Amino acid sequence: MTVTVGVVVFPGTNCEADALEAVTSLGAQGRLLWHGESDLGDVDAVIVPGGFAHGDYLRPGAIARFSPVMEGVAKFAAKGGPVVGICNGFQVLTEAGLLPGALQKNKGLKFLCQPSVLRVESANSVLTSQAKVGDELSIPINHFEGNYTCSEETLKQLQDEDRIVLTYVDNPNGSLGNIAGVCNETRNVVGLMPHPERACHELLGSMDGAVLLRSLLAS
Amino acid sequence: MKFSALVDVRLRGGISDPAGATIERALPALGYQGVEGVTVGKTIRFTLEAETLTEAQTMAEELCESFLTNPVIEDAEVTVEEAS
Amino acid sequence: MKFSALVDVRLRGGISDPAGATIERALPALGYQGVEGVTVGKTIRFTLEAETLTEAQTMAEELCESFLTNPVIEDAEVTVEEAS
Amino acid sequence: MNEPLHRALGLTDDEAVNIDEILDRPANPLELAMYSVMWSEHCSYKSSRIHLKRLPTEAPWVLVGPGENAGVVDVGDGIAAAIRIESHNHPSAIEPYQGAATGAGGILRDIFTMGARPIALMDPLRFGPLDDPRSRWIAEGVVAGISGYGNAVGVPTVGGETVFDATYKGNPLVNVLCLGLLPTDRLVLGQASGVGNLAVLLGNATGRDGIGGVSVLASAGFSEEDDGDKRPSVQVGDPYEEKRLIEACLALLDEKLVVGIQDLGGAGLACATSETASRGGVGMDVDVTAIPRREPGMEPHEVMTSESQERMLAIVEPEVLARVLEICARWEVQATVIGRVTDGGALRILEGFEGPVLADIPASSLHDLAPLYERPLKAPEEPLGPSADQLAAPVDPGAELMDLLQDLSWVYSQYDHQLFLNTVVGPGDDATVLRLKHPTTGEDTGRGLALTTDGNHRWCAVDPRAGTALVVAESVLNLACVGGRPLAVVNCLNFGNPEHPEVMWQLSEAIDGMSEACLAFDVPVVGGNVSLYNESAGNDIAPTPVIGLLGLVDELSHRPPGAVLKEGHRLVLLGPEAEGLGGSLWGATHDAPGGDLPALDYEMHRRVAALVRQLVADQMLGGVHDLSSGGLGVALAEMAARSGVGVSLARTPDHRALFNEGPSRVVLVVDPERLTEVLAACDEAEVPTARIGLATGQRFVVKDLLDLSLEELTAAFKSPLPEALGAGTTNR
Ligand SMILES: Nc1ncnc2c1ncn2[C@@H]1O[C@H](COP(=O)(O)OP(=O)(O)O)[C@@H](O)[C@H]1O
Ligand SMILES: [Mg+2]
Repeated sequence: MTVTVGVVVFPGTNCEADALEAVTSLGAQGRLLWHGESDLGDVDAVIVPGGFAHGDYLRPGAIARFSPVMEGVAKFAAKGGPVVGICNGFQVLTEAGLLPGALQKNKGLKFLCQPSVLRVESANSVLTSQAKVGDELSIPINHFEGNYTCSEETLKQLQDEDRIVLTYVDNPNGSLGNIAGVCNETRNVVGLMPHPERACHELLGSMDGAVLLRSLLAS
Repeated sequence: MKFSALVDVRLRGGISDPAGATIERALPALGYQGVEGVTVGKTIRFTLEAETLTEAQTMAEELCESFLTNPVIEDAEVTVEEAS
Repeated sequence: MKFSALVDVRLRGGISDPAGATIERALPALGYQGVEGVTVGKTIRFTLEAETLTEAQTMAEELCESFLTNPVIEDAEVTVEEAS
Repeated sequence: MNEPLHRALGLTDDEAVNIDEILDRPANPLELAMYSVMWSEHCSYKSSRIHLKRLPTEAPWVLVGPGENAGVVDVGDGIAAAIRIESHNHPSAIEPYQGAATGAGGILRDIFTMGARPIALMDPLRFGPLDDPRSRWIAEGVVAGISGYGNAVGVPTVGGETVFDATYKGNPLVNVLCLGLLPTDRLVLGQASGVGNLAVLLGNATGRDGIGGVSVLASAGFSEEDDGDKRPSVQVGDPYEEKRLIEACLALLDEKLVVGIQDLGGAGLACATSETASRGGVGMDVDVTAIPRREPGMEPHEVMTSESQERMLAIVEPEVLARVLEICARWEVQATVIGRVTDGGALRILEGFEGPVLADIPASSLHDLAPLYERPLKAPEEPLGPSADQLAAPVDPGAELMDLLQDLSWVYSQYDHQLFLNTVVGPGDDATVLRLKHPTTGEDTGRGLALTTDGNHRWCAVDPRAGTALVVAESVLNLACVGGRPLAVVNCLNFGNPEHPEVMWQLSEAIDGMSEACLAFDVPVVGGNVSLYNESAGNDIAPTPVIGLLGLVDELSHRPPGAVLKEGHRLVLLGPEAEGLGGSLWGATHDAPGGDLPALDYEMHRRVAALVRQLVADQMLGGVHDLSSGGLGVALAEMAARSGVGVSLARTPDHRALFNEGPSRVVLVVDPERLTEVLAACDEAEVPTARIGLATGQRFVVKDLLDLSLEELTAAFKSPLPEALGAGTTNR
């Protein structure tokens, strides 16, 4: 049976077509979920993709988290449905309280679009189940606000509970603990700043993103 | 009645401030010595309708907490006064 | 002596403020009625070394005009006081 | 006595007389304001139009040539590409961030106006020297502005140029190119037709943005409140509004709901309403009170000439208005009926549709009757300066080579250059390569688009005609290095004050050089932009025509090799011998900007380009890079620094061989096992080759000339921008 992935679209989202292309190339079916509708319909997994929801005005994700679709996403997640927030999607999920922490401006105060190497820290999440701990994946980043920040207690909790799923090998943005991606307690909601959908095609220089998205489709 | 509100948002103590650090780094080359502890925050100003000052204050504070700031990284001070 | 400075930067009147306008448009959906004229500005705080308050004020103002803001689109208010 | 109003508005006495004759009565202030913005140099091209006519613009694949919002070419598989380049030089000099941001916004609207989805931006940038704090302020602001707007609007910036030179101090050049794709059968033109159809204004409310020129008409009080006479001229971009506008407009076009659509750019509503009407051979009634405003108290002339950003004018049939409004509401785009198409050709500005007539002018007169100037031309008498050929050989050629290096990744890493999953070769290489996918179905054609922008003010200062031809040739070779064949040129002509005969001569010569080269390479010019009055402190900038070249990669089954070295590979230099240093980068850094430019042999250049294209397509190369600014030395050093592999070069006669910029030359990096085959292909193509050395190790060595460690070379390449641009800036 083909897996159906719902891809959330807020006004200002711009990576929705890329997410669809990537999951389709991996054999799944994609469907766009308009931000104004809280009913997700029949989807097996949800991606909150990258972009600039509501222009990122005020703070990335600050307005988007109030969209009706986020009620649907929260319910879906509460029932154990796999949800992945990529880049702006990660920011939305932290603002919505589905993931801990916040994404601050990059340390160098510049937008960064460049290759990055990620280390898999935990294979126990919907996004990393098909990877091995210690694997290094080449997946590009593309953000201004990707500097992961949280309180010391939260960091400790994330560490103790093995919820840091991906770290940067060469921390490009100042993230606490080199964190590139984290998951929630039940491990079915994952947020990451790098863009796996940009690394799923030979012509684009890396296929490493497919490892992550395949995990999502298999979960 | 109309009130005007000012929300003064700053990064919480202990949270690194890349914008402030960048300014601070650049200053010596321009001939400004002795400038330190640069921090960058934001302000949000608006007017709102309410019956009383207390009501306006409560509303502005709630808006601030639920929406205008992210408590993980930001603190804010809310000032409300009758609009002129 | 040490002084602390606060630079309160706002877009000049008439200059469009997309961030403010977007926040304002979003508010009714969050259940906040009657909020208007939302504008977003920024603040820069720092300490500086100077001999006198006047010197500190002059220095902060110059810094503000030549570096921290672009007077073509931004207005700023500079407040300097002795650091505690 | 006060200055007459028309002069205050920037119209000459002759132009004012002309206007009164067109109207057959004295123009009122609102009408004068509209003529003044429409007949400005910026909108009317009054100094350049007679020269631009000499450009070759036709080819079987050209669907729309110059004159429309964008040029459009057929790229096969039912797909058309829309392309256009614009300058935003002057706004960027005053407010770099917003100047650049609104430049990007404006060029995007030109593209989706044609029914195309914008898929790529390019940003050829030129700034004053890095040791000037204000130039750094401008550079940082401009890059942040392109980044802030382009990334947020969701269109990748996939390439460009970055040049620092004293000629741009005080007058930066911020050019922006946009490429879009549309299904060939969806082409729409910016015209109104059908009497009774409605003109619907989409997007932002109108404020007093960019009305600098006509602010003399503003009533007192406005300028009292603050003395900011510059204030109204600064426009602020809102990429979020633009993103929604793009989606809404493309949705309207998908459902075939518009008869015509036009962006609002320079001269705002005055331009958009008159242009759509005159293109359609109709008239239009505009209710000025219907236009949504951002500020209270705006007067009709302000509303009609405002350059507020992120607005579009759609012409729709009344029956579909409801659906149009529905789609706009979904995307949270404000949509307001502001006008009606009429017959007779008059553009009337009304206070309420049934209210008093505030202006009544023949719509077409704002365009077709705009003045045309044949300004005097004169070749400069003084030579440009000494030639680098007369300079003594450098004592330390290694140090001089390192001085010429500049890694531009500080700039382009701030741009999303990967969105849409098309970018096979991104910024940093000779040209960009994008996968060509159908704009509505997403189907991959298996082919690619190649894109490059190039300019060289040093060459054009020495000889604007030959210099411009050399720039076109460089573009052609840049495309060849990624396997692309040229399809269409757009150009942005950045020049000084056209009232100076030397500047007009430069402009005219550059146009002739471009024509000559485009004919030689069989590539049509499908659009462009002219930016004049680029001067500061009384000095004109060096002539800077910028060429944007779009091409096709016929089979995109693998990534082109790129400008890299591979350990153990042989280095082969293709093309004619050259040694003159006239107009070279090395000469310029030694205050010797003059001399003679290297000669361009079109026949040879075509052979070299075709050969390289074929070698890339056949996957015969380990790396490839054409020689441009800084010559062989810089080309090899860039390749070494980027790939971490050193170079061992055979003996070269002297520094000339290293720094000369002769055209039609390319470095090939060849696997020794393939060498015979590659050399045979070169022989067959009748292209001269020289085996110059080996890619190997961790040193950069030119026998008897220089010997550098790869480490220091790499540092010299990587550090200049991050160091200079982190060093502090000032707007003074
Ligand atoms: N402002 C910019 N924006 C994006 N890419 C840029 C910019 N400036 C330079 N680049 C990229 O850097 C690379 C080197 O530029 P350049 O030296 O002009 O190349 P070439 O000499 O081959 O024409 C190109 O790939 C170009 O696209
Ligand atoms: Mg090149």
